[in-house]
Amino acid sequence: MRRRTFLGLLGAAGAGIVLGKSAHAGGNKQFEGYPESFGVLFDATRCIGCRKCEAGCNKVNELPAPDRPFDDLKVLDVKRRTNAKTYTVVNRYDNIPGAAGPVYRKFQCNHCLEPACASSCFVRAYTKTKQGGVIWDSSVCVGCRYCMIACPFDVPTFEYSEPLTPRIRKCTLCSPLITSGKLAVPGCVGACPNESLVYGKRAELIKIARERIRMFPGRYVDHIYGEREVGGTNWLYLSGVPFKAIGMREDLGTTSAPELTSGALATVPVIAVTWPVLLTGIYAVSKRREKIAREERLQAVTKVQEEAKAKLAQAKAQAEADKKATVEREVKKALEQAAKAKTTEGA
Amino acid sequence: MSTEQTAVKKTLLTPFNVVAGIIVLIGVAITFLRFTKGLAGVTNLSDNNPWGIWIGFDLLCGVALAAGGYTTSAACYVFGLKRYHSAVRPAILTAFLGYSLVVLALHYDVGRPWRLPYPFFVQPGPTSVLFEVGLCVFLYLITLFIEWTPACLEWLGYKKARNIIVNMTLALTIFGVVLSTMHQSSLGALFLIAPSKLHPLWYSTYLPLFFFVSSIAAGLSMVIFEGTLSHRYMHHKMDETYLAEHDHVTFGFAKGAALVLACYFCLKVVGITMDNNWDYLGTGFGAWFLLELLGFVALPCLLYAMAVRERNLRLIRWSAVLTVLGIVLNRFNVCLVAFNWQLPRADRYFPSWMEIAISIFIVTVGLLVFRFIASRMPIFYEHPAHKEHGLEPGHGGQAPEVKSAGHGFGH
Amino acid sequence: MKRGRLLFRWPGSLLVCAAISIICIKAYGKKEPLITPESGRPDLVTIDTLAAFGKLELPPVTFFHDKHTEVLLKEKKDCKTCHLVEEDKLSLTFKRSKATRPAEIKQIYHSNCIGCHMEMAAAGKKSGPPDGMCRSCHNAEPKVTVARLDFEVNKILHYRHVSSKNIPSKTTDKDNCNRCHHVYDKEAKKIVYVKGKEATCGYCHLEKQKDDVKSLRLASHVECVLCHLDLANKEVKEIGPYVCGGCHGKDGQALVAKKNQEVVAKLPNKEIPRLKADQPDFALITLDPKLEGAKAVKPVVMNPVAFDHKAHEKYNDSCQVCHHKNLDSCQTCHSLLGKKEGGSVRFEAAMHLRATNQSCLGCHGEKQAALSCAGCHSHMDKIRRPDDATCRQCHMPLPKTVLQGRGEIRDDVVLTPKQKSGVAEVMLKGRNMKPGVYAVEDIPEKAVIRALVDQYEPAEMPHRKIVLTLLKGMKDNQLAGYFHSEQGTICQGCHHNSPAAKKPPRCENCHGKPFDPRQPNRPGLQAAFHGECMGCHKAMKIPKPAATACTECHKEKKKEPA
Amino acid sequence: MENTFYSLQEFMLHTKSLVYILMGGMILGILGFWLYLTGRDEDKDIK
Repeated sequence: MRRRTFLGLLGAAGAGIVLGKSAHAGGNKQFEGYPESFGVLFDATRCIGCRKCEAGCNKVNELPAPDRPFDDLKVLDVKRRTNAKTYTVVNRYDNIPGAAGPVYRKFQCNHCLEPACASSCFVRAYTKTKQGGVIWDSSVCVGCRYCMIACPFDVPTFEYSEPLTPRIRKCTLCSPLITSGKLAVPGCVGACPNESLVYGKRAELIKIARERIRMFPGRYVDHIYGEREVGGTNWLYLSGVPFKAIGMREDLGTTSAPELTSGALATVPVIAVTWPVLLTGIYAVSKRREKIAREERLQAVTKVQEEAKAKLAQAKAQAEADKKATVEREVKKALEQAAKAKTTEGA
Repeated sequence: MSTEQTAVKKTLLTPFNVVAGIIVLIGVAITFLRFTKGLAGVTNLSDNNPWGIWIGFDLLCGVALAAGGYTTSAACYVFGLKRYHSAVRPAILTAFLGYSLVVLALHYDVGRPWRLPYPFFVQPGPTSVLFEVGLCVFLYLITLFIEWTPACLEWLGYKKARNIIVNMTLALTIFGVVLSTMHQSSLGALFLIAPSKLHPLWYSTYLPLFFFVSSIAAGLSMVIFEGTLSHRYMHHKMDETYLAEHDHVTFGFAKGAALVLACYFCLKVVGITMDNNWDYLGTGFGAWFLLELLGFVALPCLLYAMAVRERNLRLIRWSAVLTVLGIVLNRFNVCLVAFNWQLPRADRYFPSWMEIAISIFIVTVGLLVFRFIASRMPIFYEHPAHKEHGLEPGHGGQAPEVKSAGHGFGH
Repeated sequence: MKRGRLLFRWPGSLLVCAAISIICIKAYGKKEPLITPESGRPDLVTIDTLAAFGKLELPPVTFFHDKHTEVLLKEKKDCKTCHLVEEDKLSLTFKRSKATRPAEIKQIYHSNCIGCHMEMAAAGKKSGPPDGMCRSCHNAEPKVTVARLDFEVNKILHYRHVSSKNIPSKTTDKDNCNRCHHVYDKEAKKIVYVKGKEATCGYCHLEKQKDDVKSLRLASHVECVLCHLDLANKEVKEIGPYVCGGCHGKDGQALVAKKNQEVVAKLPNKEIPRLKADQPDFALITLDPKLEGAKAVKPVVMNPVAFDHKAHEKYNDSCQVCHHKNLDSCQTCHSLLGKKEGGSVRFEAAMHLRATNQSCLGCHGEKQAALSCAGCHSHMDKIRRPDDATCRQCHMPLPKTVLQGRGEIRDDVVLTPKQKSGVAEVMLKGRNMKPGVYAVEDIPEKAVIRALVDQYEPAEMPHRKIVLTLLKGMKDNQLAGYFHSEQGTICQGCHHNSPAAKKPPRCENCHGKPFDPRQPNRPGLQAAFHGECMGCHKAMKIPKPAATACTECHKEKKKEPA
Repeated sequence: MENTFYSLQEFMLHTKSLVYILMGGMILGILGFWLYLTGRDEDKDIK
């Protein structure tokens, strides 16, 4: 599994363009998953609930020993789920209408064609291998547990009691062991005493399942669970009773995880490029309005000042005129008096 | 961080400090547990319920309530509502602290905290919504830090550095808004991938939109709310500009919040209609949903509106509180209550007391740091050294930013 | 104060709306029905006569028939209280002979029902709703549902009627068939009895009234109920039911069934005498060119099938099981290429179709679900073509005598039904109806399976015991006996996919490693073994050993001495 | 073979990587373009 730094990302993407990968991609917008990928077909009408698969899984994956031995079938009295110590469990479902006896169902990772865990992982710790298995890489996982939120089957489990190095634990379809040649088939399949589990190419398994439904009308519900659920899974199920009755959700729909988020992710770049433009625009507008306001204010001020000046000048002129007038009057008066005085001396 | 707290604590022995001290001590103790016993030791998390209140409250609510930062700065610098200027710094500071605390909280919740930078520096997973959230929060935290530094630099008296940063205000603000839009909405988008687990009433393809719009309301209300608190406890730290503008800010934001809430309400109703979830309203979850929608969206919206009309500050504050609670309730519902709604009661999640304690601890740390900074740096007042900007013709203290923005773009 | 009011008017009203909406929506939200299934009654009659004339003003009336008949009995009144008599028969409508104008009908109902109720009430007796309480009769959503079981006249019940001294023949004919069976004489435009033409009512009386042929419901009520009533009035002590519950109620049917069994118990070697429809004892199923009609195709030359009609009568409860439309021979509707009358089901399909229980193979296939058969037959896929030997077990070669020297039967060889019957009898006589099996000493007593010796001691399978148990399952089962008469057929339940032989091939020959992509449908050896054993035990509901009890078949491995 | 995508996941991984890089570039680009656009305004006060 290659690591990429953010720059590496750039490199890879760039390389992609150079290689014309995107050009090819332009050609294929329909995705059917890896054509040669393997899977497992589980047939609930054959499962006898012996828990051999659990034992087999535990053995090949070297998981810690269980609290109660695998041949203790009392365990089946309660519904269980996988946890950090177990990759798979079998549950028993009693008195189902239309069923002769109890029906058993194996629970483990379904290895989606479009894994929600992979789609949700922000460090790409999950990989969908060409062989079909969805595997997890401990070297990058941050432990955010978003994959557990995302998985529609509640598959990934977390080592909560690990203080510093908790790992995600889940079925790997034994991909590592099979690719490395340690195993021919997954541990659980190898351990199943009567081929309730069949390992093979997914395409083949679907054919087998269809054939079984055809050969034994009335034995099976006419549906292959996992053929289309959440975009298809590499683990397929056949059952004689409604899948709901054996604890499998029938309301998951056929939309795959990436499809669910692609829309939201697509808007991100839109915001990134439109917002700045929009906001700068708004800013500019508000600025402009403000400036105009300020200019108007300035004009008003100057106008007032001029008017004041004019008034002042006028007042000054007035004052001058008055002064002149008084002076003249005084002079006149003085002259008259002088004349009067002259006449009195002559008599 | 805690060292600082203890320092603060020693100096003055008010009841607040004592309580805070105790909380901090407990927090430290649990922190120790967390990193020795693992998550199992302190939380009620399980394989069915991988996310608890450390995500539901500390992350989702933390981010939503820290929205005050971008809303205020946007209002002031982008929409040119100058009179809000004095509210910007407190808002930025709270936002910055808020986000830092979110990151702090993540260190508790995440399995291997030291790997938090991995998505950006080691191996990015761009198909993940979480990657988008992480990236935005990461960048926005930096942005906020830069936006906040002027206060710090003024305090330390580095004039030049301060001015350089102030020059970039507009750019930073816009960048901040963009990032916020992205990650606020993406927090909602986180749950788009789990339609089978989230109750139909809360699940909608509009989730991102809901989260974004509600975050604006939350931000505005938070600013009002904090304003009230700081008024009570930091009054001595405030200058007359702040005090003078405070009421304008409150009324203006109240008006905004009312509008946004109205919009949010309509969107929610559209959401139900689009998915035709009416019949779910008849169920117990439906009642709960209606409570959230009517009691914590429609009601505060109306109260705001009336309070504004009647210029009633007290009512505004109460509406703010109600809104904030409403957002918290919504985030809780999406992340915890309505999530895994189909699981049998036995498998449902309820937080352990230690989880709650840690959340409280983190909030307390936030308060203490805020007080530490606000009581030293020019947050509620303008630094004397930079006062003159404030006296520029016309309008409050934003003039420097305006001019500087000018420079910033000028050449 | 004023301000406060002002403040809280809006949110107040909002909250009120919220409360109301929540409550309303809740009420709307819950959808569980008001009626519990056990509150069903067989005698619930919904009176909506006026619906025929247009929309009803009020919801139809729910009326409990038996409730009223009880009261009448108590009151020493009879059916005429409600039903008029026309041409010495009770009409099944209420208080009127022919359906008249709506207003009139309405009036009839209201005056008579309510009138009677009022009288009863006046007489101080418990009574139905009086005048003015419309809704208590016109009840939109009644608390009670109809629980009316269909009633079928089966062989034994038919026999009880035939043999009853209380139902004498109308004519000199000693058989009393004429009491019920009739046909419609087109010329005379009336129903007459024709001997030998007796058939099931359903052939003419269909679901709905057609022209003036009564609907099956009406016809049976007129014929049966009224007859029972007459007998009742004649104080005959053993009479058939005439209240709704008697035929359509659970208890009523139980009662009838019980009586039936008593009668059977009394019969000589518990055998119900055959119906007297002069049907053949044996039939030779061939294609009759005449019946192929105009476009007479040259019929396929195929060994005909000798059919033991008599035996099949014994196994089935009514003629309809095979003769679903009428009592004619199959070919009349199911011609070689199919006809419209026969739903264009070809002759071949009518005999071989497995999806239905009306064809030979279909019906025989259903029999394989029996526990004693399921062990092997649930394994066998249902789409495989049976081998020729199996075909020949029904399509037997004709005896030389019939072939008159020719090698095979030809379409120009046309035999009368009588001859056919004779031929069939000859053919069926010599048949071996016992399951064949190899001599006990040739059946290995134990089969030791060493496939898992690395984990367990070899598994010892009680081979012979198993075979004999299966054999016992077929005891006195003619069908099984005949089809397993070949030696080795029984072995093929497990030793499948290879011709029957005393020493069949070893399982390992075909079953090896699992998941061979070239043979995707073939299980590996281990799965083959487990599939056979566990599958069989599961199908035959044999609890022990449990499928998960490994050590009950594979003994714990002994520790090698160190 | 190497260059075809078999799952939508793969496809998005590729496209989204590109998009994220472009986004960064574009934001900076727009800023630059804005500066270029308003570089000659005499009145620096109005953007």
